Amino acid sequence: MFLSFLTAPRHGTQLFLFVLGAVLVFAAVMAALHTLPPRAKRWLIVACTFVAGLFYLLEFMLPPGTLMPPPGPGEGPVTDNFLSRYVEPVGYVTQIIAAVAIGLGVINLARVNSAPLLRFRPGWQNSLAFFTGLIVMLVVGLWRWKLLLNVTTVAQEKAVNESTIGSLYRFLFDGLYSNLGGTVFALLAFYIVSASYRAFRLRSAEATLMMITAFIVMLGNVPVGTAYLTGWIPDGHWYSFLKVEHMSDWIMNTPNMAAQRALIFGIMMGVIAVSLRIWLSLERGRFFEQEL
Amino acid sequence: MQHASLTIAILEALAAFIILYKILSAKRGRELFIRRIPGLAAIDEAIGRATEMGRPILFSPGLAGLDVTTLQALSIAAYVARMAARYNTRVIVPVMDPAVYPVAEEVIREAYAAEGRPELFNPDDIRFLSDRQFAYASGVVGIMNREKVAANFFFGYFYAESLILGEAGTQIGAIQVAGTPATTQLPFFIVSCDYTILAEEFYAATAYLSREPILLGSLVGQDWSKVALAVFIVVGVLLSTLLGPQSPVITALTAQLGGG
Amino acid sequence: MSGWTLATVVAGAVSTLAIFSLLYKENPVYRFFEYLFIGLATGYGLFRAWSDVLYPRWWIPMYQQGQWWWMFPFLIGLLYYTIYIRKLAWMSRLVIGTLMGLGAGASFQAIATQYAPQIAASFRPLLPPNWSPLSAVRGLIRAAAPEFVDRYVPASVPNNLTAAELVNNWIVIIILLSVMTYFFFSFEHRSPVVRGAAKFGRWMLMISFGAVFGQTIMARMALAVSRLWFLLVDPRGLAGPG
Amino acid sequence: MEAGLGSDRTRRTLYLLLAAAIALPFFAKTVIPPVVGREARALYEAVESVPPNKIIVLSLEFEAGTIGENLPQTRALMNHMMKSGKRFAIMGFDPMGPVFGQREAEDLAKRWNRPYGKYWVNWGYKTAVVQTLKAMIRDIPGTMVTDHRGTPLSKLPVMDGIKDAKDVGLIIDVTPSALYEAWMAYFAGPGGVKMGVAPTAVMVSDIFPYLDSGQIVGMLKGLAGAAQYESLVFGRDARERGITWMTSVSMTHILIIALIILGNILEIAARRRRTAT
Repeated sequence: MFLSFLTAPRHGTQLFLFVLGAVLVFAAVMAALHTLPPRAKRWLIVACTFVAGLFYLLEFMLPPGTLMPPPGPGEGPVTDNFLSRYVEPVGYVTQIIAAVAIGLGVINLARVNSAPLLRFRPGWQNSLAFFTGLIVMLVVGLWRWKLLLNVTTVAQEKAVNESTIGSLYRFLFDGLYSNLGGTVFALLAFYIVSASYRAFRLRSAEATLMMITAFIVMLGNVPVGTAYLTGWIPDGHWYSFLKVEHMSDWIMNTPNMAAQRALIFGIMMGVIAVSLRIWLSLERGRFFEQEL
Repeated sequence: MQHASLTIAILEALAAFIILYKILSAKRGRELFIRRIPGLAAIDEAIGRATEMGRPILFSPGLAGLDVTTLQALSIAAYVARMAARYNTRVIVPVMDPAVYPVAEEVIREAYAAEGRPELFNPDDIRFLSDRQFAYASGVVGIMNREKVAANFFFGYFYAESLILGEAGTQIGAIQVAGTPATTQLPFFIVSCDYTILAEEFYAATAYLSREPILLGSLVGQDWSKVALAVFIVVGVLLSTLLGPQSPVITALTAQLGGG
Repeated sequence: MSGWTLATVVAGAVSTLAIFSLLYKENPVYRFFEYLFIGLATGYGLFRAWSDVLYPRWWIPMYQQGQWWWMFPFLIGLLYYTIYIRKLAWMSRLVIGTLMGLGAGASFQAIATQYAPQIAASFRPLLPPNWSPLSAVRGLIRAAAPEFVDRYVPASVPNNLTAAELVNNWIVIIILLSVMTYFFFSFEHRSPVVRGAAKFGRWMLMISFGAVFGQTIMARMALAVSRLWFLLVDPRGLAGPG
Repeated sequence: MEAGLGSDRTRRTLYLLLAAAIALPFFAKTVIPPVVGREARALYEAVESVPPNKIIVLSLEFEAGTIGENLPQTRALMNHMMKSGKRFAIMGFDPMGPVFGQREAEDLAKRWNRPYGKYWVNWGYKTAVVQTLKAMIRDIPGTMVTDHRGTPLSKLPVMDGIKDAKDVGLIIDVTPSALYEAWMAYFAGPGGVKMGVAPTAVMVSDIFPYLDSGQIVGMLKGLAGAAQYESLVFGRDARERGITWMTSVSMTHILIIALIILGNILEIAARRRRTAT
């Protein structure tokens, strides 16, 4: 009975009261926990981490049907265990917590950029650019989102995109943001060209082996390599292996594949080890150890 | 598979048991041996170089969120910060993920405190630049040039921007050491850094550096689990050779392991 | 082309050239656009967090469907901000610890589904199955325990493996075990076999990194090609498709 | 402080050389048709074999930085799906991926006459990767709730009969990062769904073990993969964007190989001169 009272949806002032109640209850619980001695707080963190880890671990390890009613007549075999139906809600809750945490980084960026602006130190115009970019994109983005909220037909959407807000948003998003992001990446190609001439030295036999393999793979990827360099070698003979794309194909599918697989097995054991340490709060050192 | 098959449960339980056993014996004080990977000498040399030139060190803990790799990168950052604190050299830590920011700040603050130099720690040296990959990379390049850093450390998980970081560091003549499990970025770190710690050696570096019983134990445990896995694969190969790849034993094992 | 589209194209060209100006040298124009980019990126991340997560997942269920209990995840998220209050900072570690516990627990399934099939894919035959000595061995086993044998040791085994596949199987197994040996840390590589295997493993890693290097070059070039294409051939594209 | 690469003159000439190697082929008439690799053909067949009662999920995880590679891949895949009338859904774990995908799809929808909501849908940007993927196995409409505009999915005919992982014929992840691993570990693996991947070329080498074990059925290797897929969809003499750009990419590769060899020759010569004096 009490449970159904709690889970009944609330609207209007009732909703406001219940939300307020939730905040008060949450604050009370956190205040109570705050009075705990440091050892108990540390134990609470360890316990929460353990239970959180145990949830997904058990949900995966327990065979289907554990603690579940047997399948009724005509129903297929049960594929879940008693924890499986909580996987989705846990997913939604984590999404909300992660979204709320995004503000954390913004506060830090604002802190770092406000100093030059307030004290008018050199480079203040850069911090001004930062804040203008942030606020304008946020306001215009949310305003356009609000306009698009109850739009369903394509015509309505077209109207919003053509409106001043829609055009301003495209100016910020397509004009500035996408081009800035895309070009930062394109710089890499230019860095590689100068590095090719100045940094990629065949210092050792290993570097030479790496570079020869790189040349084969590069030529195998591009039409100029496949068409002109070894295009004249006919297919279908044992020596057609010398065609650049076949050599590159073999390098990728055999030696590269085997070496990458060995790396995978290493990473596999590494992930087991570190997951155990986090889950059982064995992870001593730096972050986890100081007093509370 | 939605739920673990018997073979998977046994394999993971066996690996977990070996690793936990080694961790607990390390905690009880048993001496565990790890060979010194060459990359570590490079880290010490780089810090020494920065202190001689009296210019700051930059340590990027990578672009992954608050996960396994970033935590290990931060324990290397702690080692670097403790060495830097001894010679009062600044360590700048640009961060890309809001969740990593508080952890990084704690780690560096605690490292300076552990060396008895809490006053040296400057919270503004821990900087969240942006949660967008290339805004972060260009921000780090900006810091390198403006602060004229002497040594760069790139530890953690990196993506395409690894060359931007390595290249910009080479330009300003900084000594650079990198270590990442991101195999796709290793060729570029190998090319533009003075030394690169390869894939798993990244985890061996943290275990060796910190001599932490937990890390040592888990690394030795991982080694033995990998030996067990290698033996299991050799047995599988022999069975596949003797009985043929389509034999019931092999097809059953493959199905149990979730194979295609 | 409407006034706004022209303005967007000009903004696109100016931004592209401003970032490319770093190639000439670090300059105030580049730095201005760098900070503008970080600001836009942060603003964009914030508004998407609201429009794509908090609104559909939190605001609608709570304010429109009246499920008031969705306030709790929001409050738990707020605990992150206790990092700024020294005395309450332990609460932020409570949330971080719980989220990391979830991540650690989930990784056991990730390992099973992502990495375990790699073990099965390594069981490759090194000899043609119907090779006479192998058939002889199988015959011996069949003679020794017939009832056990029927299920596991087939009488005849088709040889559908070409010579090339067998050679490749040998190469894959040898490289796999050598590279694994390179990454053994808990004992010194003293015996010549182990040292040789580790050395060979490191060489094979270099081939694999060469492959990675070659692929990466193409990736980078493609990005520069698209930038110059929009600047030189199709400036209209600077304002985004459609 | 000079942010360039050492001595200016050499650096700027190298940059101009690259710009020329890229720009000149833009105006070349002839285009060299690509050789189609085995991974691109496998992905083409995987898309072809998806039955009409199942949907293809096209997850776009890229941002502005890698549109040079990921956009031609997305465009080539969408051309194929719309040409053969396959049902597909766009989504992404990066806010910008689905936005780029939406614009490309609207552009192509006119070309192939495939209206939104009937043949394709956009589920929009999602956060918390692991939890979303695990939840999608059981209940896709419940996890997605609405499309990117807020229209309830129940109103869109393309979603008819789409309940959980069994109704997904193929998942293709277009990504510049290792997010495909999460798709493999928390959705394709447990849900038993066939998976293809279109990574930036940087990620290609990592993926071969998963092709070998069958966990991934096909792959587009960066821009080269997009060009190869275009020649499969439009035939050998297609002039789509991927193929035209690959001519420039070819020229840059020749330039880089030449520079590496030249750089090393000059280095050896300089070293010999130094030891000689």
